[in-house]
Amino acid sequence: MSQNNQKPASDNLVISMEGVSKWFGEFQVLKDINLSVRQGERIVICGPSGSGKSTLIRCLNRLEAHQEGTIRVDGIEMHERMKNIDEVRQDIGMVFQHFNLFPHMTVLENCMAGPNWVRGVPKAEAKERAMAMLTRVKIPEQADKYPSQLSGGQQQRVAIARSLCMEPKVMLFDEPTSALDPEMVAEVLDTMVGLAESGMTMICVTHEMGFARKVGDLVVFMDEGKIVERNNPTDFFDNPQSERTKLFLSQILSH
Amino acid sequence: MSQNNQKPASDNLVISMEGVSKWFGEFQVLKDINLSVRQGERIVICGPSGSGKSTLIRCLNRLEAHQEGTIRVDGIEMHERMKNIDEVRQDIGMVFQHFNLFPHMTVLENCMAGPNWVRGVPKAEAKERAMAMLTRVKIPEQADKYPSQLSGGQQQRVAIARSLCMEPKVMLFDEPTSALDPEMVAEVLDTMVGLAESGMTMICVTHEMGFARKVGDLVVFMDEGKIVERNNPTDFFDNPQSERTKLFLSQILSH
Amino acid sequence: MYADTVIGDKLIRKPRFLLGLLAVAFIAFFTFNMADTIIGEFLRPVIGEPKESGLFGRSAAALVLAILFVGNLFVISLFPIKVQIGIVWLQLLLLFMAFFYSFDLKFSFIQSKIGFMITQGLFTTLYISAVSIMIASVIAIVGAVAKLSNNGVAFAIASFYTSLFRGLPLLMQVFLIYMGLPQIGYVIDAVPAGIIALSLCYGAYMTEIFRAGIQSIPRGQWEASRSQGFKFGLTMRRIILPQAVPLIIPPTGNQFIAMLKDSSLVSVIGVWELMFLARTLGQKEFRHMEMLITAALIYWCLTMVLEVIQSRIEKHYRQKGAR
Amino acid sequence: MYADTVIGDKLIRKPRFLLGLLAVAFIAFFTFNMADTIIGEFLRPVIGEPKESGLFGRSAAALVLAILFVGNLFVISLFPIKVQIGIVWLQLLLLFMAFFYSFDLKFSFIQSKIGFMITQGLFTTLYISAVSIMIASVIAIVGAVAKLSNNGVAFAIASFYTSLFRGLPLLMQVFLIYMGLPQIGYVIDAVPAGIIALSLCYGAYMTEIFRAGIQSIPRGQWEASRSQGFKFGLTMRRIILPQAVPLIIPPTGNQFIAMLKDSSLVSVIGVWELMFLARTLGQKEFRHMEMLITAALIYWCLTMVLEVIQSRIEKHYRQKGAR
Amino acid sequence: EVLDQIMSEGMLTVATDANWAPQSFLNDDNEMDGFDVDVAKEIASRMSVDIEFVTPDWSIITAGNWAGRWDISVGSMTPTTARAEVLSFPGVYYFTPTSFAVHEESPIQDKLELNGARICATTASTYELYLQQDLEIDAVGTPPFEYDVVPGEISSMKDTSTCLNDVRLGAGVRVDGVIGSLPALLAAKDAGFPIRIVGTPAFYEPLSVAIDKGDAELDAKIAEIVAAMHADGTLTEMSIKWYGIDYSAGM
Ligand SMILES: Nc1ncnc2c1ncn2[C@@H]1O[C@H](COP(=O)(O)OP(=O)(O)OP(=O)(O)O)[C@@H](O)[C@H]1O
Ligand SMILES: Nc1ncnc2c1ncn2[C@@H]1O[C@H](COP(=O)(O)OP(=O)(O)OP(=O)(O)O)[C@@H](O)[C@H]1O
Ligand SMILES: [Mg+2]
Ligand SMILES: [Mg+2]
Repeated sequence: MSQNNQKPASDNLVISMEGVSKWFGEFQVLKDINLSVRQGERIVICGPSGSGKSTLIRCLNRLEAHQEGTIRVDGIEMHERMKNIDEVRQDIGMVFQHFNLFPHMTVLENCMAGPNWVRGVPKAEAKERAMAMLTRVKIPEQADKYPSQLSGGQQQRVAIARSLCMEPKVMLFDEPTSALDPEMVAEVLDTMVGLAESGMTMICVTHEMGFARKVGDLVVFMDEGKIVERNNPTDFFDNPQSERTKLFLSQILSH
Repeated sequence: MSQNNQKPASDNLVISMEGVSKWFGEFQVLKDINLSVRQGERIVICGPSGSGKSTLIRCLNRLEAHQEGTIRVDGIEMHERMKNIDEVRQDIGMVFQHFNLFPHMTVLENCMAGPNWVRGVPKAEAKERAMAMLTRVKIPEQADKYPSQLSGGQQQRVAIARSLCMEPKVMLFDEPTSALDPEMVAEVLDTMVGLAESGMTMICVTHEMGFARKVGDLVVFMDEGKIVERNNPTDFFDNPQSERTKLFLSQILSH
Repeated sequence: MYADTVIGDKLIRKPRFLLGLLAVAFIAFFTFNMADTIIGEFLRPVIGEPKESGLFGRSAAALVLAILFVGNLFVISLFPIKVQIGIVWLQLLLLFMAFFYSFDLKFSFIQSKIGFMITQGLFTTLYISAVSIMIASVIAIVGAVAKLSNNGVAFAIASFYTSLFRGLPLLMQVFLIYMGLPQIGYVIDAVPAGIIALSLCYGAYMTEIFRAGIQSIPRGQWEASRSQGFKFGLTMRRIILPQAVPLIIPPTGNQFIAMLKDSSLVSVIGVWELMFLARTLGQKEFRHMEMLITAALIYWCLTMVLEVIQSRIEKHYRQKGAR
Repeated sequence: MYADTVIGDKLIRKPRFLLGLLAVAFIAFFTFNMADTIIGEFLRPVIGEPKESGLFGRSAAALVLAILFVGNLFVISLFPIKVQIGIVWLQLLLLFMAFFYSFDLKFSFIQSKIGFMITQGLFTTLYISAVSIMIASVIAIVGAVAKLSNNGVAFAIASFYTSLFRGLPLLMQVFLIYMGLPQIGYVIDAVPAGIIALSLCYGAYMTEIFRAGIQSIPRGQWEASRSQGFKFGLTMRRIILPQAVPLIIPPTGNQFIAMLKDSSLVSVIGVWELMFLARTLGQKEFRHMEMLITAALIYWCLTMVLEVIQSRIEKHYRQKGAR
Repeated sequence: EVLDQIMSEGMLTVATDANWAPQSFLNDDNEMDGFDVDVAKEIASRMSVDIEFVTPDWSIITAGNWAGRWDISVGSMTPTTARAEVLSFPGVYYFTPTSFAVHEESPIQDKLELNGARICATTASTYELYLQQDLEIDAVGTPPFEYDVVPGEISSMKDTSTCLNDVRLGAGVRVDGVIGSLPALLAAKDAGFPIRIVGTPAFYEPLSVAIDKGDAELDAKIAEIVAAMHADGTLTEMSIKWYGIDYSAGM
């Protein structure tokens, strides 16, 4: 992959958001978000439903346009007139909340497409890599099925494998374990821990607090479009600052 | 609503499955399933991804046809040539894993349709009931949006509200909290506990062990299409019998 | 469509439905006085001279027909579904042929002409249609993308194009191209003029079809594709269009089938295609009907071949794209 | 279509693209020797007598035109998008009108006939088309459901129907109904015969369109509806069809626009609709072109009105059904 | 029986073309007018009934089996034996000459120079049959003719006006000449088409009233009326009114 872009001023920042705001029509989804992520850092985003978590990470690869503030990925500013959006996106893997698999392609083809079509990896190698990733998420035997023939959890795992096949520099996960059973959750989280240890930069929207504690460098708590609190996991869970966070945590821990 | 159908032989059984098997082509998804649910009972189904949980509950309202064995709901056998499938289905609420909201109708209309169209509830009353249910799942303010404008968790809550509006006798939940944040999970589970206390019969596919412990009368563990273990929650969690269950539980409890 | 897991009782097995059907059939046959037809002849022993049998003969004939009709349906319903389809098709075909036969056609005349109609007429028709539909498809993809783009000039040109070429009668377009191009110095032959006119006209119709197909693919597919860094063209070609195919094929099939027949408009500029020959060959002896029916049957056969091809393609893509 | 959040640089602002465009335009205008046209007249001071200016005149004219063309595009691109669309439409319209004008038409003749064409011709055309498309839609829904059902007889009848009525040329159907029905004892008037033929023919085409639309709705929608106890008809009417509308509307719009013009086929049985009058009124004074162009413009205006209506309906349903 | 019906209803329904000036066309008041129309009106008035016109397509009229929708066709139809299998032709009411025309500036001066040239004709018309040397007209009183022009190539068009438009483009651009009925060619010339008639008429074709087959009474009645119209000069008068020449007698 291309060398990390080491802008002098950015101190190895892979992602930086400064004063980012976004509206859907009248409704402000994101309010003055500031966030920097250094290479290899693992950020966990949590917060109540509708607080703008998905929107935030979708802004990072510009699936959504923000209206105010600046977002930089790898030192490149994401804005309306940028030229190299496709290259930037190749380096940002994304696992969607709704999976968005390609229904007309088999599981294997879903995983091979990216490397083969845009990275120029030869078919045979792309296939090998895809099978390796599918094995990693424990569904190599489903390789020749179409997405519609899979259970919810299986689909989610394909979505993860598809992203990993692109060997991105940053991974964005939008609730990557929502459709999984606890066993599978554990396994997927293990996969993610493995990625984390290999130095991959990750931003993960999740409510798996175990994961946050284990691999998170920073936990960010959002509510109503604002970042309410950010802290390292230990402090976040054991010593939350804001009332809102305390309330949220009390809910999690109580059941 | 119509009186509970009290067949002498069924001992107030609302649902009974006897020797149910089902195949997708060559692949056997359900293997000789036996399960009886009495009125007011709460069953929790768990098990790894792809083990046939969704398929099982989809057989209960005959969204899927089974090939062997008998399924009875309210004493009525579910088979290919039954006459009153629509009446039976009206009494079985279902919350889908993928929500399946009607995209061309607002949230409110989604909730009003069932009572108004098939139960003959007048518009005004249906609306009132819908708003009550939406309030119960904490999204009354989204009533006039279309499903595509909602976040994942919001959509899931609409799906729950829509089912409840039909005031069914039995509720089938297919991972009803998968897209929710912990706070919301707590609230939705509270809603379900409330339903359980009001005597509603429920079958719930979920991995929320807290919920299983709190309200479940019976926990059923499935693997590879078979029911591997069934027990009351306390014994299930504290004293599992089969090796498979132990393995599964160890995964859950470890993170 | 969604095949339900519960099969209702077959209507045809319900005595009440059968009786109702019988009544409806009886009334229908009664209003169309069937005593004058061949049925009347068969019933001669019972009703006497058909022409003079009056109300009695009329109702007897209607009753016999109605019973035959319902009995037939009942018998058919006993067979497996594929056989059912086959039998019904065959019966309808025979009925239809009998209808043609009633026109009192001169078959020797048809026989003497059919060879030329196929070698000259059918060939020209197929050739013109196939070339035109291919050009039209290319125009349609470009047009659909332009109509969906946010480039003002492209949108304006594309929408002007669809509006104009859907708006003008095809005949007019053929004229304008055949007679208008010479005005600006280009004398063009009949066949190319016809192909240009057909391509432009159907391209406009198909632009709308492609647009609808492309628009129907959910946003999530675009996002998944673009977020992996697939460029616009790649996304369109490999992700969007293949999923749109099952939606695009049926109306496109419609257009191709319609074009087979619309290509007959180019006969006004003297291209000897199928319809032209049909209208021409019968002229001398006033045997228009013979020729028209022959042409119609040839068109019909062609259509059936196309329908089979269409359903194959559709099935292929639909299996893949099942959701 | 998916509107990306990144806007590429406008091509028209890139000097290289501009130069390329200029070259292409120059070559195009050069091949169509423009020196003989009015442009040549304007350039007379530079190139002398246009007819004799040879290669020099030809390239001068082409160059001037190419520069005008590219400059025009560049200027247009400076405006906001809505204005761009307006300007381009207007320019194309003028160009097209100029093309018509070049036919040297006698406008007084058009003026004297247009009233009758509209009151008699347009009215008949609209009336026949509107009635027919409504009947066709009803047939199409029934046909689509039958084609998707697992009832063998219904499927066979529906598929025979679509195959036959898409297969036979519309002209043939008009003949068969007009001349065939009398054979079995029913003498039918021209207008009803035309309406029946159009309805049956377009019903067959639209059956395919509706089928594709219904089939495209994901299984989950059926399941959600049926699992609430909604019966088949209710599900179809309230859940499936409304979602299928955005998919069905564009090809249906196509069909209606095509029908406006196909309804001219009923003129063979003596109905005085628009096209019939266009062909007839110009006959005596050899003013065919005048009449055809007038009819074409009337059709075009109608089409534009329909297009606006279509896009309104589509927008309405698409907003609702956004996923 | 058709005759009885006409008389009892007091209405004669006549099928004719509306596309065939000056025989029949829509005039400035958007009503049917022309030579055929006048003939039809005269027939009706001699039967002392009212008249009504319908304008079905040629192919529908010539298919026979009219099912009583209209009673007679006054549409300049050329009777031949083959056609008589389908319709009856009770009375020839005039003959039209068929001629050749070329572009004004064409070097061709006589029809014989058209031998081997590219000539435009209406598809499947008697003109085209003539060019194909396959014309047989066997009605009584038809003047004999010879095939003295053999074209090199026939350009077959839907109607004469399409041919005329091709001729207008210039001599030899698409075609060298056109064959058509003399009255139609003259009318076109009057309307400003740059054409010139060359040579004497190629042949004369008899044109008849037609009725559905199998009605001897009506046949006799029409034949009687047409004969009377010939005899008392009505047809001559009408022909002069519309064509300026008497075509009613032939030659
Ligand atoms: N296209 C849209 N138009 C209008 N409002 C929208 C749109 N998309 C999202 N929203 C609103 O923006 C808010 C944030 O949505 P988002 O999907 O980012 O929430 P989230 O934090 O990811 O929630 P969840 O945990 O439920 O997925 C929600 O209130 C939602 O209703
Ligand atoms: N239409 C189908 N055709 C073939 N196989 C199918 C089909 N639907 C489901 N399956 C297979 O059946 C098995 C059970 O699926 P099911 O959806 O019931 O699993 P599940 O227990 O609900 O899993 P999850 O927790 O991931 O939702 C899976 O292995 C799946 O691949
Ligand atoms: Mg989200
Ligand atoms: Mg499931």
